[in-house]
Amino acid sequence: MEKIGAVMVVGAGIGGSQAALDLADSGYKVYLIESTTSIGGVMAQLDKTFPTNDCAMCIVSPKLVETGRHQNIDLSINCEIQDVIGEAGNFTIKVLKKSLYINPEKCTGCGVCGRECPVEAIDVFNEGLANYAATSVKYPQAVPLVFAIDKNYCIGCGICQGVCKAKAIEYDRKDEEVEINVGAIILAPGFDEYIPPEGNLYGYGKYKNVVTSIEFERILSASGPYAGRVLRPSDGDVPEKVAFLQCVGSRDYTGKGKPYCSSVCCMYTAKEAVIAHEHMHQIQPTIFSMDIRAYGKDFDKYIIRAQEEYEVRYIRSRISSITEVPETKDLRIKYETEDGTVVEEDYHMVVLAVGLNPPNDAQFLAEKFGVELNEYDFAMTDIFNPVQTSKPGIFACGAFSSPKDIPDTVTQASAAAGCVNQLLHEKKGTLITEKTLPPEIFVRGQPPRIGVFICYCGINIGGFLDVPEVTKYASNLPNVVLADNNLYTCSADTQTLIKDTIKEYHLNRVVVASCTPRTHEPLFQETIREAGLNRYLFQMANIRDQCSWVHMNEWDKATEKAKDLVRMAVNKARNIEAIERIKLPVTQKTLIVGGGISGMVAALNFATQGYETFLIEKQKELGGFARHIYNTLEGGNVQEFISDLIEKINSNKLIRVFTQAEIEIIDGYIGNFKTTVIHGSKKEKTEFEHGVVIVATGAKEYQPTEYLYGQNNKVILQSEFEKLLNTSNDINDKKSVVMIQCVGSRNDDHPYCSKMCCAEAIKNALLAKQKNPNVEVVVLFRDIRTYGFKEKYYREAREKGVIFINYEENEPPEIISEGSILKIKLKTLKMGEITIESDLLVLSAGIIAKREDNEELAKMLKVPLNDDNFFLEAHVKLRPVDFATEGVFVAGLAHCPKTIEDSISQANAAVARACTILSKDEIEVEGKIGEIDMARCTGCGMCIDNCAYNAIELIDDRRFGRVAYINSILCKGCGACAGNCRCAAIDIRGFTGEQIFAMITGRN
Amino acid sequence: MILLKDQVAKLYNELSEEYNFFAPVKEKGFIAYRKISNPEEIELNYFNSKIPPKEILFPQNEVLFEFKTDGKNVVEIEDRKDLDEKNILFGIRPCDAHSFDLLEKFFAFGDFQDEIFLKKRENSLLIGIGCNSPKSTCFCTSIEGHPFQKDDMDIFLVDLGDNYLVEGISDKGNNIIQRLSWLSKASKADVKKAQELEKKAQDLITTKLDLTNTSDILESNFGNEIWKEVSENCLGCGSCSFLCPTCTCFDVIDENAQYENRGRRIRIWDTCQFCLYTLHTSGHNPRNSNIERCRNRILHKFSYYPLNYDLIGCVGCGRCIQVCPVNNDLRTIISKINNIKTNEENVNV
Amino acid sequence: MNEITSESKQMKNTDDEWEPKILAFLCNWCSYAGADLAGVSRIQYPPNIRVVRVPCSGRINPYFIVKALLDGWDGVLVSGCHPGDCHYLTGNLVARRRFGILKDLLEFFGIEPDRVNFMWASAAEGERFAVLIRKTTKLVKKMGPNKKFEKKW
Amino acid sequence: MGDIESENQDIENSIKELARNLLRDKEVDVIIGYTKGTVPLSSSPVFITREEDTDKLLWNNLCYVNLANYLAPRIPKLYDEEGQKLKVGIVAKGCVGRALIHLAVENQINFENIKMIGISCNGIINRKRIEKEIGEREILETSILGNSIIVKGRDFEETFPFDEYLNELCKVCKVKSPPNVDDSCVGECLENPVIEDDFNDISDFESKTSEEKWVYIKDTLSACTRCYACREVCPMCYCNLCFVDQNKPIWFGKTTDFTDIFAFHFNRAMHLAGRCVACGACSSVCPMGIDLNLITRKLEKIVKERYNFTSGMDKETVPPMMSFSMDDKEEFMMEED
Repeated sequence: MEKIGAVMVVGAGIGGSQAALDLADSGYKVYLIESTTSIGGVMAQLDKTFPTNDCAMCIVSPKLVETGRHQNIDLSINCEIQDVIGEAGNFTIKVLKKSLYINPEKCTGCGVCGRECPVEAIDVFNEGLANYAATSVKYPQAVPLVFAIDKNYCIGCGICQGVCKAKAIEYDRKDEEVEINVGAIILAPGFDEYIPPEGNLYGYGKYKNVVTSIEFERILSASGPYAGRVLRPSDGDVPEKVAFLQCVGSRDYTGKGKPYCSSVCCMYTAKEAVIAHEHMHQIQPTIFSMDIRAYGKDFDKYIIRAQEEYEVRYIRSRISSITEVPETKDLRIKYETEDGTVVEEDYHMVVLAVGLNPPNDAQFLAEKFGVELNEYDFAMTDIFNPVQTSKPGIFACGAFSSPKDIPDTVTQASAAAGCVNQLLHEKKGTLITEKTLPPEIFVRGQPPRIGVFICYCGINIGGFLDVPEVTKYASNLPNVVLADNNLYTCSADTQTLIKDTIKEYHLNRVVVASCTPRTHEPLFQETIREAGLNRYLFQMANIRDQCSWVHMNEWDKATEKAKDLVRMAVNKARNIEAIERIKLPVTQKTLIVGGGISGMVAALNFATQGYETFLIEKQKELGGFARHIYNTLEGGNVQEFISDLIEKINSNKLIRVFTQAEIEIIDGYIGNFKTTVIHGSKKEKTEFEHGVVIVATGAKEYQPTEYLYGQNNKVILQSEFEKLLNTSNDINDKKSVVMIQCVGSRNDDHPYCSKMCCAEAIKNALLAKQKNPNVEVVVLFRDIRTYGFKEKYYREAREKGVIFINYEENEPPEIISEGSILKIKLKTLKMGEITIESDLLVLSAGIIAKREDNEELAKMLKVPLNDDNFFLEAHVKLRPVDFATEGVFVAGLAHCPKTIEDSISQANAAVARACTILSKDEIEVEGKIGEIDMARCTGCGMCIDNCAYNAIELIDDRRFGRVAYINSILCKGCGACAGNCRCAAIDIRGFTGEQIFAMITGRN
Repeated sequence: MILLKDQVAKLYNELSEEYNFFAPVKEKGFIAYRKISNPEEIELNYFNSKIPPKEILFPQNEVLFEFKTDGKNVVEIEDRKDLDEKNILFGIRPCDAHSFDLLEKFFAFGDFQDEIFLKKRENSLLIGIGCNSPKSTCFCTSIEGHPFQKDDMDIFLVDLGDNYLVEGISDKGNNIIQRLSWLSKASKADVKKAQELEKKAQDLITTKLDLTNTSDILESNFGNEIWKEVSENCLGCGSCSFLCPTCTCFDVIDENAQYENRGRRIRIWDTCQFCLYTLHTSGHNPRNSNIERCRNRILHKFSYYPLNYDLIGCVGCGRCIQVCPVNNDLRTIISKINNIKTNEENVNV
Repeated sequence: MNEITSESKQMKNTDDEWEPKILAFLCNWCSYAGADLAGVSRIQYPPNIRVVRVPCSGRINPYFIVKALLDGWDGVLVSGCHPGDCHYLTGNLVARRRFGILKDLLEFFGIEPDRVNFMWASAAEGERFAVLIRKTTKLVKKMGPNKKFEKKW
Repeated sequence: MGDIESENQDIENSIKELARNLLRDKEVDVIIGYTKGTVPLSSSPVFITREEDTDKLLWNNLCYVNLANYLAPRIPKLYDEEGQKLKVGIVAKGCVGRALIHLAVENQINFENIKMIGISCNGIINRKRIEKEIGEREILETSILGNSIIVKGRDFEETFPFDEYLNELCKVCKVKSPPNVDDSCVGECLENPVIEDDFNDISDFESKTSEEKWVYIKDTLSACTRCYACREVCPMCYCNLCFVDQNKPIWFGKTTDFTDIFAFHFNRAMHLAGRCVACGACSSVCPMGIDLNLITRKLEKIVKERYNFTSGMDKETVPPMMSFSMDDKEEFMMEED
């Protein structure tokens, strides 16, 4: 059966969007199917994201806009899957596109219909906390910005039809059924949050001041119901005492909730508590939790900051019920402290940290696509490849396969894309379309002939300011050849008009005064390009979003402001020039530094796709950290997996492996690197070129100096214990094994969680119990962090009699060696001081970065490390495997401690990201970038230090001596360099000093 | 004639109706020529002004004309209307008075007659005053001048202590004196005192520069090593030329009004000491270093001026010597130049 | 000499009706988006600002601000992403150093501190954007027209 | 401690000796120092290549030019006939050392070719102030006698107390000798200096109202003729093309209208933030006697208080405009009420 070079992505949250973008950028046609009416999913609802407190909307909206506009992405909203047939490489899917009752082709998103709609319906986006109209868009920055009528509320009054000047309202618009043919499918439907059922003991639904965390998120949001102020729903007062209850609907064996851990609640609760306090300092948050599961990169630091800087109080207790104080609507919480006393406290507001459920339509999707679900109704995935569903050719990413946070979702999305790449590589580029455009008209040096198009936007602009007056004003500005106004400048017929006008009047600059360039600039740029003008010969004046809409009652002043804005745009337009985007060839070969699991998985993926790959390993053999691991907690056979990988690597002709290898030099930049490697016992030197780099250098196990390790042979590391269990029967004559968690983790030297030690301990405890049921196993822990489905094994261990005892960081166990036994002394809160006798002490040593190696490599690649010497990605949330330096990616333990499955995901994700570069013969660089006037540059180097992208270096020029040089491939055009340059030697194309000067001045 | 010191106000009152009356005043610790509105401000007990009086007729920023636009094109050009106003430059020194001669030569040189300057010059009356105590840096006597040089003035004053001896030099000056009928007659003793003062002043000038051959030496030593030495510590600032009474270089810029449809063309002082002065659009700069720039300044004054106008382009006021931040003394430079020739002559002999 | 002092014609109203004109530099990714959101949400604010879109607050050279003052704008407002939110990672942090020095120096040179204001606003903070526009307009209005830099004409 | 007169003698002797040694030992090809000026209240920078000429070198509290300027790239003369860089010995008071170090930080010079003849500067006389106070009388001779400055003219003699008539910057100077970097300093130098400064000297001005400040600034700067002596004498103003000389666009006017004068001095101050080494040369050379020292001090204060930086103390600390921190002060950001 012939493979198809197209992919369907189901679900357009952040995961689906990422997967779609990665694939579309790599040359596949993508059908992005969304069941609601806009994309962005849950992330678009969030206020801030942990652990950086980044504004969610700020970081996600550019990505969504890109998704909505990508030439290779066919986005359909309000869809339902009807039927799926076929197999890996060739599926046919029947999709029902449900009617919006508004013609998306005609709708300009102006929003007049929504404002005029008389029926106040519920706004899903604000979680029922604000009212909205039946004709609505999901939220103000929605992509696509197309309104939809909710027929459940619509009374059919016809007002919207009357006010819509674009004639987009079509009450009788029918549903449409389409058939889509693709080679692979990615399922990213996300999750649904747990909603406490009626009659729940938290009083949710009954007490007004008990809200779920996602509702609270909207309360926090600046675009939420109270515009960012934290107020309680009952009376709009500021709640000074707010309680957050963890594990609502998670880790619940009562049958009311779910037994697994929802993985993200500990962190998002900490974040909500911090933001609440930040928004309003009088708020004092209290968090009730069992374990604090801050297992991700830099998560523990966040928890510490929450406690120390934001007065967040943590109480280790699980709350099962709440009562309301009827007079005050305050909420009474009764809890037991760790020493057993019972306390009763009143709170002004309670936030339930609700868990993540599988999506409500999981069963439906599973059935349609023929994939299996696991015991919790999440998608069942491969034990080593967490994006591979039970059906070949169908992948899952994000919370559909297990609860996870944004970076993990994004990583998995890219990983799924990476797997699709592997499956469909030979069909890459077969289904994408490329527009043929007329040659560009040469306008440099010609006097500006400016055309100004001023938009009424129905009544959105024309109703609040004097458009004809502004048009008249514009026509009298210098160099303006023509000024015209249009009902909708963005409509299809106006595009034709603009093109005709350009030809008729020989315009060489075009100004549109309408809405925001953030959404509409690309459209108009495309139009003028079709008319033969370079797309940068365009300028926009925002007289709607930043003028008519915000001065609705000030006709004269709004008109005057619009004139000024138009004049400023014309002044700039007079100074704009065509910009040619530079194209650079790409060396379609790859370098992977590190031959552990991540490196090998990435290498194989690349090689499968036909890319020549250089794999560099410092040790004599491949395998890395995982060589010491026998099985995963879930039962995966790691040793078998590795040897299988190594065999495949060795037999693949496209992979060149260098062992005992060190990098001497890496030169170059994205698409064009050149590396020299010294390798083998004879220290041979090899030089090669490549287009991308993946850093997969791994990490190492902490070598403890504490707990008598190295001094007493009864004290061993978890890895050594695993070897003992798997290769001998020594466990059979042990009576008692004690494990200590967090050795070399979560302390001052290594202030982070090593993530895998809890699982390792439980895995080994279970195996020990299995081999010798009589052995007593005691685990001394600080928090047990068996997140996600690993929670099951924690429960199993406890059921099998493994004893878990909590200790505090400042009171670690004390080890006394007495002859053949070890005595472990420990202070506990509930039992006082206890002593455990043991014949084997197992230390769960943490994972630490290879500091020297990392520092050296980081310097060569010009990429940063974090405080703990792990590699620091470009963006913690949305670019988890990228570096700010383009063409360089990271995977595996080099990034931070993680499980084998996560490493594999990251490796595939890095491949997918790399493929967006490798799939092209040449890369086109951003047009609006910096350029240096060498005659002015003095080479002081300030710009170099200010550049976040390492795009600038000092060179010795033949004529000008030592001067700065901007690598146009790496430059992103932010202008931090130009803002500081004293000599004004740097300018940013599209935002040149001259252009901005023209906007500031020239008010005549 | 004799002008009593307390009659200066009277003189001012009589002439300020008809003339813009410029006189030395004390401003921020220095002497400057300003159009005065109160004769009390006049300060005649001074060495010389910081900025030479050339700034009255050739100001640092001077609007050449204004223009109006209709928003798109220039629709009207407005010429200067104030050129017919009459000026009195009161109390200027002989060296500075001489500089107007040089400036006039420059602005009238060749086919282009700079009407703005020339008209203003024509409408200006110079009332100078002799230097009773020249500075140690003065060297006007080396340039065919002296502290009581009157030729370049219309009226010449000598400070006799209690009063001023007034002498009409030009017809223009004599006409004015005739109008001032209240001036008393000078006695023989006054004239004699003036002569004594003149002699005393001349003796105070100790700097003697021999400029007889300098022009010739300069012509034949364009590539001499001496320029490197002379410019060695020069910083390339414009102090020497901005404060020079004979420097005339200017730049022309256009400005737009902030809120109206009009603009203006302005000329502003420039100096050959700035690297930008000769910088070509191509990036090439024929005078790329201080060596060439320092040389140009000397050549212009002591070689090109004599060649073009048969006059030395320096009046010996010594301002550049006092003001140079690195004390690059013109006197030293000239003597170094004169030295080259001697050495070469020796070689030739 | 030819010095005609012209009264600024910027707003031909009498003093009590006087409305300041404020030039606002907004970074493309956060503040400009925040301003758009204020519009989409129809949050009303005074019509005194004129927006110049820049890629990042890091692009803003002090010349822009000084020139705006010299050119007679009554106030200047600069808005970027909150620290940590910068689309270009650290552009706003680079800019913040520059702005701190600029603000101090302007004040030292005798420019009223409220003429030039700096703020952070995210893409989600339409309300905050409007609130701060109201505030800056009020501050500038209180100071009266920027007359320090009227060039003699 | 002796008086200023004998201090000067000691400093001068040490300069001469160190210079002689450096030339004799061929450690340097040329010495940049000061020599006697031809007019009172001046000195003249001098280039000395022969051992026997070292006697011309002098120290006299009028050595106001920052010699580092001669190593800044704008005045690139220190090459031999073959175009090879000369090895330079430079008489370095504290601020010359600071300037050199900051130039090195900005990649403009390399200490490989430089020896600093470190001296412990005892201050530079505020010559503009004395000139102004003497007024319309001609100074013919100045000298230091004990701790006084003696100014003589044809028919007068005046005495000024040395301490009072120092440059304002010298009065508060904490870096009298050059910090030693790369072992390039001979003579007096500072090892790992730590500078504490309370900046009390400008607090009076800072406490003025905006209007008072404006009046002062306007009054002070309006005398400017834009001869750019301040810029040319400044070791940190080494741009190939100063912003006021640029076109496309012409950001700021070139006239002497106060608007344009303000633009020049304000932006120049901006450019010197975190870079100015407080040598005071700009004020010493201004032909119009404009005192820029107040601004200099404010610049020092801003970068010290905001970013804990003092320019030209070592080569390793990254200057404030070349770096940033998440925790930088931002009290000036506008917040909601």
